[in-house]
Parts: sequence; C-alpha cells; structure tokens
Amino acid sequence: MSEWTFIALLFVISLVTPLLPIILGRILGPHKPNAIKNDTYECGIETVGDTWVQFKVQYYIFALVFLVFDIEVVFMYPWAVAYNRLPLFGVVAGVIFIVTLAEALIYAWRKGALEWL
Amino acid sequence: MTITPVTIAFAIMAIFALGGGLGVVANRNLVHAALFLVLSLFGIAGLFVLLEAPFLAAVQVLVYVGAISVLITITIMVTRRIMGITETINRQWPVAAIAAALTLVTLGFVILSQFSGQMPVADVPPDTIARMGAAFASHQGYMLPFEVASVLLLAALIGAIVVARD
Amino acid sequence: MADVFTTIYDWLTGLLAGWGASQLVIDLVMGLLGSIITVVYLLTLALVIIWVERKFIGRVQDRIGPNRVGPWGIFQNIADVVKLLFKEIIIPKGADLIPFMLAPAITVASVFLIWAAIPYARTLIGTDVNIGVLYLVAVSSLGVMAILMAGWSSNNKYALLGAFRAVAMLVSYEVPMILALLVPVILSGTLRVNGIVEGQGVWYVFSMPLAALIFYIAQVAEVGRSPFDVLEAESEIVAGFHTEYSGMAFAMFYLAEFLHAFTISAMTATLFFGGWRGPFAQQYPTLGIVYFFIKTFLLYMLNVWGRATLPRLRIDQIMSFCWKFLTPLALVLLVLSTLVDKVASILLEDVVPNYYAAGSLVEMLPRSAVLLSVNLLVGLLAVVWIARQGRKERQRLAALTSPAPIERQAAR
Amino acid sequence: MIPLHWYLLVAAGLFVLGLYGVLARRNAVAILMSIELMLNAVNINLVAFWRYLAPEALNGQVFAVFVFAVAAAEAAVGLALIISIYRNRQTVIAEDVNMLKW
Repeated sequence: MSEWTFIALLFVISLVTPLLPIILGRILGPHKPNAIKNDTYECGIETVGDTWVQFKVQYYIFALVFLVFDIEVVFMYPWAVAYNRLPLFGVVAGVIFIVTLAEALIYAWRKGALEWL
Repeated sequence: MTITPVTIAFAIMAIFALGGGLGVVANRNLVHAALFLVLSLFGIAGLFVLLEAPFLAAVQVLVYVGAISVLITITIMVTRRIMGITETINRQWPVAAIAAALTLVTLGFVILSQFSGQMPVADVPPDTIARMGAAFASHQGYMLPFEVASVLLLAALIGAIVVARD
Repeated sequence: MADVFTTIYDWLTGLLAGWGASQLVIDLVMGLLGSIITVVYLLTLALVIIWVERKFIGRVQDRIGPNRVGPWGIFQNIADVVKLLFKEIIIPKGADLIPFMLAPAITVASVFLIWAAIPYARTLIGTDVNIGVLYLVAVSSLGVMAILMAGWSSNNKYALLGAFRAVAMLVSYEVPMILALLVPVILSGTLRVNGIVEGQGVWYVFSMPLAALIFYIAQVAEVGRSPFDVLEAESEIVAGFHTEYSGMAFAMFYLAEFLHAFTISAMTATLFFGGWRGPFAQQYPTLGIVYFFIKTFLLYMLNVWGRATLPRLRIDQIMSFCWKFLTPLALVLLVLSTLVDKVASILLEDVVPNYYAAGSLVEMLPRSAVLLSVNLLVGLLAVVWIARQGRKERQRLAALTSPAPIERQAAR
Repeated sequence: MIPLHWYLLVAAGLFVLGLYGVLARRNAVAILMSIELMLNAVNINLVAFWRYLAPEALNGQVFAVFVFAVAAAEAAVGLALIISIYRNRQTVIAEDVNMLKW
C-alpha cells in the first residue's frame, strides 16, 4: 500500500504545483478587463452566432473506433503477462482475439469510417 | 471504529465516488455532469486500489476516464445546440426519487443485516494478473467468454458505425 | 558507496524511526519528500531543456537562438517566467471558469505523474507498482480530457474545433501505442517497469525494432510535435485548444508540451533501450542514472531534430497514417512474432532449454535472433507495400494534374 | 481492514443515484451517464466480494473486466443511437423520441 501513498501524494502535489503559478499570475498580473479584450478571439472579426455550432460526426467516429480498440487491448495485457508459460494453444487463442480486432479495423476501413472528410 | 489512514483514504474515495455521482444526476449543465462523472470514476478507481485490485483501477482510468468519458463528452458537445433548455428533470421525478429511496432502504437493510461485522480476510495472491491471463487462454478457464467478448466488441463497433453514419 | 540512493533512503527512514515515528508517518514523509523532489526536479529540468531546444533549433535554422540573458542566454527562461507571471490572464467572455483554470493544471499533472513509475536506476524508482506499464498508459490518457475541457470552456469556435481535432488525433495514436507496448510485456512477462528494464539483457529495440519504432512515432504524435503538430496549426485553427489562454495559464500548456517531449523519450528509453542498463550498472546503481539520462537525452534530441526539420502533415494524412499503416502494422507484427516465437520455443526445446530466459545477454540471443528476423521480414513487407501505395498515389495525382491524352490530341 | 459492508453501502448509494438519474433525467446522454454509474456500482460489488470472500479465485476480477467490455459496447452503441436520433430529429430528449408510441 505504501507505493500507492506515494502516487496519491504525487497526484495532489502535481495538481497543486501548476495551479500555484496560475493563481500567482492572477495576483501579480494586471487585471483590467474590458468588453473588447474579453471578447472571443476570432482573428479580429466579430464572432458570428453561437460557439457551439454543430460539428461533423467524424470526430465521434474516431473516438468510437478508439474505444473499442482500447478495451480489446486491455484484455490482451493479462494474456501478454502470461505469454511465456502459455502452450501454443493459448497463444493461438490470443491470436484469434487479435484477428477479430483486425476484422473490426478492416470493416471500419472498408466502410470509409477512417477517412477524414 | 478507529480512524486509520486506510479509513481516511476510503472516506475520501467514497466521497469522490458518491459526490461525483450526485453531480452527474443533479447538475443541469451536461458538460459539468460529464466532468462529475470523471470525478466519480476516479473515486471508484481509488476504491479498486484499496481493494487491492490495481489492475482494475488502471483499466478503470484507461477505459472509463480515457475513452468512455471522452466519447460521452464529445457527444454532449456535438449535440450541444438544443441544450440551452434548463429543464433537465422530467415530470415523474418525485416518483423516481421515491423509487430510488425505497431501493436504497431495501439494499441498505439487506447489506446491514447480512454482511455487517468483521470477517477473516485472506491475502491476495501476488500473481493474480498472470493467472488471469493464463485463464483467458485456456479452455478450462475463460477462453469462450474471452473470444465472445471480442466478437461482442466487433458487433458493437459495426453497429455503432452503421447507426452513427446512416 | 555503490548504491547512494538506498543509503540515503535507509539513513532518512532510520532517522525518522529514531525520532519515534511510526511506519505510516515514515511512509507519508518519504512520499511527500519524494513527490516534492520529483516536481522540483522536473520544473528545473524544464528550464534546462527549453533552453537546449531553443538553442539547438536556432542552430539548425542558422540562427543563434537566445543569447541576451546570462552567458549563452541560459537565463532566458527565468526571464520568460518572470515576464509571464506579470502578464494578465484574460478570461474570455462566456468562459466556464473552473474547467478553464483546471485544464492546464491537469495537462501538467498528467505529465508529472508519468515520472512516478520511471526507474532512474536499479534502486531509484518512485514506486514500482505491479501494473507499471498500464499505469503509464492510464496516466498519460488523462491529458485528452484536459484538452476537451480547455476547448469547451474557452467559448471559442477555434478552441473547440482545435480540441476536437486534437482529441481525434491523440486517441487514434493511442491505439498503435498500446499495441506496441504489449511487446515489452510479452518479452519480460511482467507489468513492472523495473522488471521490464531488468529483463533487457538484449535491449528490446534490437529484438523488436519495429515495435520500438511504432511506439516512438505514436508517442511523438501524442506530444503533438512536428510532423504531427496540427493541434496548433496557426493557418487553420489559430492556436488550437489554447487559443484563449494567456499569461501563466498558457505557460502551463507550454511547460507540459516540453516536459512531455522529454518524458516520452524517457519512456522509450526505459521500455525499449534498456533504461538504466549499461556496463557495471547492476553493481553500481549510481551509474545507471547516467546511462538513463544519456539515452533519454539522445532520444530527446532525435525528437527536437524532427521538430526542427520536418514539415507539418495534413490532418487527413496523419489519421490515415495511424489507422491504415501503423495500427495494421502493429497487429501483423504482434500476430506473427507471438506465433513464430512460440513455435520456435517448442522446436528449439532440446537445443535451447531456457528459451524465455531474461536478463543475461548470452541466454537471450536465440530468442532475440528469432524475433529480429520476424521484425525484418515484416518491416520489409511494410516498405514494399508502402512503396507500391506511393507509386499508385503519384500516378493518380499525375493523372489529375496533367491534361488527359484525348485533350492533347484534340489540341494538336 | 475496512469492513465489507462499507463498500457495499457505497456501491448501493451509487446504484441508487444512477437509478434516480435514469428515471428522472430527460436528456438521453444524461440517462446513459446514469447507467454508467449503475454499472460501476455493480463493479464495486463484484470486486469487494472477490476481495473479502474469495481472493484466491479469479472470478470476481474476470467478471469485472467483462463488465468493462459490456459497458464499452453499451456506451458505443448507445451514443451512436443518440447521435443518429439527433441528426434525424434534432433532439436528444428521451421523451420526444416517440416514434414507436401510439
């Protein structure tokens, strides 16, 4: 458990450390807001419409394919740890798993889901 | 109950988990709700560490915080346009609250009557992850669920791509 | 004095125990001390590497680089920090204050946390958790959420667009990265980072060079540096997700980027280049820290060199490269090398009894030779394939730009 | 060592919060987030029972990993459905999606 004490403490400290200079900057730096300065930056042109305009679905598709791959690779890690003592049969089981993963990739590719349009 | 460091750690993690959960269901701003979800998931990862299942804690952060929350947040931001509405709770919320309260009372009663009190606890064997990996790849172990999980995820991916791109 | 770190650690714990501190207090004090040392050392390191990088890139581009503040300009960064401290942190109209301020902090924290599990020497590691490799991946995936927070809370179209783009790219490159990361785990049979280093009698970059290459490329993309720096393509999306940040809040993103570039080099050095391993490092752990920093620094300079010379790729090229080249390559490599490795271990059972031995150079040679030949074969196939694809693409482009043959005849 | 029922109580609390969210929220994404909370509550229970009752068996951890896989699949398909509905009907309010109602 003591190793996790260190990680927990480092977690707190590494969150606080970058916040300190930001707060210090707020105190030391000038603070003179005005309507033009605080306006949304859009290369000098006044902003048109809402920021949250509709974005294309492609960003979402990439995150989706990533999610499926992520969880599948997580399954592979215990298998990788045990690899050295697995029989050939066990390695083939893992390979079948990877091939299923590759099928998902091929499907997404053929469907054109991996194109940045 | 004496206060030990483990108890304090447990209390902090439980507060994260439950407080984050409360933020998820009660916050009207959906992006804030998603951030509270991340907080809650972190608390749960901490609970896994306290339960001596660090593998699950890492997977929790990797899969839930790194992937599922990101996907949820992107969905919220993509469908943002009509979310200026303030009413996020429906008309049947009192019924929902009563149902939730009743469930809590029932669950609490069962837990306190069946599982309270100290019990002898064995140590966790050190090579749990390696044994799990070996079990994933042996036919006496979990080989069938292992392969079925990959097919399930393949099906989910195909379905999601078809549905989202129609 | 073979092992300075253990000596100091034992002396400190002995001192605390002598004062009557309990095991818990010792753990807390040592943990606190360790994390403060880690953070302070990383901040100092950042000051140094930013100067080195600016000087180096200056020379590459035939400039001098910073040269005003102090000898060779080494105090330039301190002057910059002071300047940034006195700059106004502008909070744009409609910003969501708490996520807006938390995002840079989380970005920096996700880099700091990686160093908890990187061994500097055999006896000097923050914490050798038994899921080390997964910890490294999990922690570095926190940055993605911070980028989404920054982009959303800025209330700016460019920031949100940049954040979406950055997230799509970062999560994509996480896939080949975690696939390549399976290789050290398979070879060493453990998730402990120090166990992986101890297992590298033959550095894994020599037995699995392709995996090391995939890992390094994916990590460079995770930092978002040239040629993968579309996160802040000025001509397209201003400064990306940190468009609205100024003063110290911006400086934190800047700090995180430079430290992350160094950190990925440290991770690659640890997982594929033998970490602290080197002559006599086993007996004299203090030497290990020297080897570790030499390797890390060389890999870091490789990264800086790339940053100074490579042009920026288009976002669609970057995504295609990840999903249509790196990921399939990693999958093919994993399948072939695990199968061949296992079959070879069975065939060679009589000749090489302890095929899976890890740690000593001689014992690891047979396995490394088998894996290296698989890697060379897959690498060759990949080069042939990509050359063919390139030729097709060039022909397609040529057909698009030159006038069609029929038109030429008509003109004649 | 923390008593088992503390973990179970936290899990129950999380499950109930998720239940309330599923029943009371109107936004489909919020409902999905509440479902994630409920799945996590289940995972806490699985791991806690594994740790206290049978730490040498693998079932608890393996089951939790499979819950992760199912949660990922559920999130992927559920969010894809929400995106699709949003694109076709411009709404993410669960009550407005009443094509099957009569």
